[in-house]
Amino acid sequence: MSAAISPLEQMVVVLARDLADGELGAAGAAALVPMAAIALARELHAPNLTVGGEMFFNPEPGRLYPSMLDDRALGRCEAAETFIELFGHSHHGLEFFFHSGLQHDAYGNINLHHVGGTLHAPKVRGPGAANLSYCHTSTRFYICPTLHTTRNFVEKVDFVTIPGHLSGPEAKRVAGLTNEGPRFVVTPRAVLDFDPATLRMRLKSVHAGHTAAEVQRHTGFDLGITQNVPQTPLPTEEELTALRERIDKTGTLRA
Amino acid sequence: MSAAISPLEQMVVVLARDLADGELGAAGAAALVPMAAIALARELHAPNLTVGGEMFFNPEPGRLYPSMLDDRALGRCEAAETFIELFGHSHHGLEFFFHSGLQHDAYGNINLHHVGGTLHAPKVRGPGAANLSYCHTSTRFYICPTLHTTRNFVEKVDFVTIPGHLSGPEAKRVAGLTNEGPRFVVTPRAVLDFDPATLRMRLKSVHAGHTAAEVQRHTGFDLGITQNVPQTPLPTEEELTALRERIDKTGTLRA
Amino acid sequence: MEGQTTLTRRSKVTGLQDAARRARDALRERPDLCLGGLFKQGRPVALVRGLLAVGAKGLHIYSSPGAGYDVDLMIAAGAVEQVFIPGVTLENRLCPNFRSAVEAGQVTAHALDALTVVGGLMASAHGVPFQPIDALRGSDVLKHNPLIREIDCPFSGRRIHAVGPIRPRVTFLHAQEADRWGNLRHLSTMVYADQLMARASDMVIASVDRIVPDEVILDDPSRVTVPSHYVDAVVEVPYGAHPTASFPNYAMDEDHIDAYADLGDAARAGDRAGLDAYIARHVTGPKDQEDYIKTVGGAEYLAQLNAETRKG
Amino acid sequence: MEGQTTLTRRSKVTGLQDAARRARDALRERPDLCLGGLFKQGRPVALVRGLLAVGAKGLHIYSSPGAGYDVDLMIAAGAVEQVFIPGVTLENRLCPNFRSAVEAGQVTAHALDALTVVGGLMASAHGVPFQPIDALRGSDVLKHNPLIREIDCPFSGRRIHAVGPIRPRVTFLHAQEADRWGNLRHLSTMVYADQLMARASDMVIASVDRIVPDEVILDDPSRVTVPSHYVDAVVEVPYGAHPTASFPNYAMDEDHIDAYADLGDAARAGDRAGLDAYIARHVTGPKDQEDYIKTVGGAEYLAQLNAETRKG
Repeated sequence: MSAAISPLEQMVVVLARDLADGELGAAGAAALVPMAAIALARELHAPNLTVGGEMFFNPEPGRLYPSMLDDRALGRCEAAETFIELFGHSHHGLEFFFHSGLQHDAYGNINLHHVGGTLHAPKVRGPGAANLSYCHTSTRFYICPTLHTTRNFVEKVDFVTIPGHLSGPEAKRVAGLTNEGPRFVVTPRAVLDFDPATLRMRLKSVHAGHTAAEVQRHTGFDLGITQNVPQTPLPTEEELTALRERIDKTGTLRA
Repeated sequence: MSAAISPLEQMVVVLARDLADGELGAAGAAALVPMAAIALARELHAPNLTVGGEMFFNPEPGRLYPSMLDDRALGRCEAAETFIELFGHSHHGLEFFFHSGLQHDAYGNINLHHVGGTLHAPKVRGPGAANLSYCHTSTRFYICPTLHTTRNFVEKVDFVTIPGHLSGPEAKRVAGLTNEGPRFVVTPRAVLDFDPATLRMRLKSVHAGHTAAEVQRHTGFDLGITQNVPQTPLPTEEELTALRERIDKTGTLRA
Repeated sequence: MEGQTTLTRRSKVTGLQDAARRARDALRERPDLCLGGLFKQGRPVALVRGLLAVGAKGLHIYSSPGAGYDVDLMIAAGAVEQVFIPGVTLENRLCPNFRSAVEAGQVTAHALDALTVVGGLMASAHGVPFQPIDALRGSDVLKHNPLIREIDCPFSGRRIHAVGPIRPRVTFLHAQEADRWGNLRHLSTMVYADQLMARASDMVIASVDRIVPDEVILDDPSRVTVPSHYVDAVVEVPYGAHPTASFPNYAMDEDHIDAYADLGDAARAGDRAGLDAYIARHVTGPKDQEDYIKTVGGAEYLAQLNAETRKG
Repeated sequence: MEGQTTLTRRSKVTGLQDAARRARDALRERPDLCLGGLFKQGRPVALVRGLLAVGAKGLHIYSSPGAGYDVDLMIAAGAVEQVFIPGVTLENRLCPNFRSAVEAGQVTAHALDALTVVGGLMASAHGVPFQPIDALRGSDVLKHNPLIREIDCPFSGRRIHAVGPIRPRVTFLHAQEADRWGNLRHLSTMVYADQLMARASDMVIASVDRIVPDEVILDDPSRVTVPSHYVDAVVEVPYGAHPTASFPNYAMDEDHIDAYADLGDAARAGDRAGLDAYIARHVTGPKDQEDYIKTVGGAEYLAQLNAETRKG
């Protein structure tokens, strides 16, 4: 394990550790990091974790693919479903899901529709998003963008595509968001979670080679850093071996 | 074609002649006569008639089966569906369907639930029925019981399982039955249709070897026979050849 | 490390009696049992016999919209309180014990239609509070159907019907194959409502003709009809659908069902001895499926049913 | 006899241009066009090019909830007025022409979610006036989504959402195989919403990689994904999904899509020459699919995409 740990590998390991045996979960459109995390969890401590809810169950891809909506990644899987069953899953919910967007704000809300302007007269139009329900029908979700800048971490998103904690506990209650919502955020720089009282984002740990000041500098809102921030635990030898030798043999996470 | 024409063969031919090319239709549970009629129509004048709407399309059974809900009859067919698609078909309707029951009344209503007593304290309980919708979502249906007695042709059914013409045009309008409903009845004795003004059943033709008086004697309500009743046209050589040599090779309709 | 166990994926394969006990215990909480297949095909009859043998009572029975032998047998065994199945018949003849029990007021058989049952299962599978239905008119069934109600359609403005979710506490299915994780493959042409029921139910227990290696599933995922996520237990039971069919493996045993119906007709006419003997011999008597196969004629007799699937 | 013709079953096989004209004429009545597949898989792109070549305008585009290349191309060609697709992206990058046209106010891209689109197709396929949805909360999409409304749930008493039927005037699908009657077989693992769309639409036109003999269908009816009853016309088009994938026959041509997106980005930055040349070369220029295959690199180049499906 001489090669340096890549930012994506660090993200994968952070996510994998939080997935429990026996859970049901899936990843959305940008699936490289989430699917690697799920695979690592299944490999190490969660053999009964089921990948499901996105029209396929328990794929066994030969390598990692950036999109899981790819038959190459699904040629070997246990079952396929259609959008009718996805309709049901979206209502019944999963244990976990993953999201990321153009903008993420201090309360974990995610914007994929537009930056600037209005929906129908946008300054910059985004892609939109398909599944808006897993964010709250599922027990929890993770935010895992592969960029971390002041442009994609903003105080308030211009449009709430995927609701996170809205403006805090009271707003969630009014909107009927009764589940946990975003549990934490992992980026190439750090792990951020939410203050249980206010549900506002805060810095939980910084990855090796990064600093709290740097994270704050690349975040468009105040993280309220007042004390020493711990370092994100590094991948263990076991995690790295499983990841590199059995899941990501082609080194996609290090590319 | 020396063998005598059986009552079921006569019924099949009467039904087959009324099915048009390009139509979509199917048979319910008691499918022997209807499926033979459909096969005969396809063979002779309706090659684009589609059998569909009961979870399978265009079966090519090697022989006739009493139930179409039998994989032996469906092993070779063009496609299979499930009850979800049957839900859609039941709403969209077919061009034609077939029904029969424990009791049929003067307005073509059909009873499969109970004779005597009440639903939950019946004198005699019937089987009930699954598909109650094709009778009116479909353009038309046919009634084709293989018995014709005063017990199964009654003035008024004890329970309307499958609505026919209810008590006539006004009752149909009130109930929202906007399609044709039962077009005609064919039994081993005769063909009966409905007076367009009153929608009450009347004798249209008697099969060879039967008489109008005999049909009236075996019918539990007045058929209002006032003039000579024609004979049901016999099967043609072409019809009989197709039926016996290509559809009913095992002679089920003559058993 | 203390308490550490080697983590491996858990198999869902179990025995018939264990499966029956799990079902019985769950049904004591809520008696809604749903049966897969349709009429004489793909019915989970071995599981039904197993459940009767471990003593279920007061069941509410659901099914795809048509059922016969198994429901009649459960009624004959005194296990049923209510029937929520639109059509109950042996197809070529009526169900004797069903009719007798309803006529005697021992069993309530609700007047329903197929769309209500399928729509209720759809609502449950989809996770929505109801399914609209807009194809019910003129039938007396509408006056009695306990599961539907009239609603004002917010789109058309008309009065239409709606059915709430039907959520079986336990569903029994029979499929031809499964892997040890519980991924089911129906190889029959017709799968009826089995997939829908699996997604609509709290607990799903499946019997299969055989357990296949994992690779069989992975090599052809499109053939999997019910992903293991929906399945709680799977039991390998040779001839587990008997006397109904498990195409393309074996056909229905029409002679057996007819002989049963004759005993039911005799019971209906006042002589229950034959029916009681049937239940003792085929349901409560056999200690396992091997034993059952002997009581219904043995392997050689059943092999004829395999051959029957190759006719047609 | 006079006027008598030999009655035979009519084939639904036709040519790409005939299919495109039928679609165009139907879409003039009502401009709702729906596209099968998802993102870069199983998209009926040859049919889309054919439609653009015969001059469609003012289209309202539906799809399974995610689309990219084809919708972007239709927008680039000026054929689209409104987009009813929740997610529009090339996955690894954004859709340049979609974004530019929306930002310029030339195209209205509605804010929708997957359940609205799928629920609307379900309502249409099931023949009911609406589909309840009970999983939408907190998103700004709910403030703009034009297809849903809030209703009082008659079962739960809560406010939930409902969507009316989405009934495309024309749906284009791409499948791997069909017989001449129009029975479709998707051999890909994922079939997405193709089956649902076929049942929800007025007219369905399918491209397939190859037409197979009748016996292929009859010998394995469970493999048929869309019965011919739902299909109006079928066209055999080698590489008919290109540059999207038709698994297991050929993979997506990611280089082609990337090169297209580069031209779109240039157009977005003000230089449309490359994009116009692309449309002339690949869309309006080729006289048939054989010609198209030459313009995108020839048979040898495309054969690499076949090989790509066997990796993984």
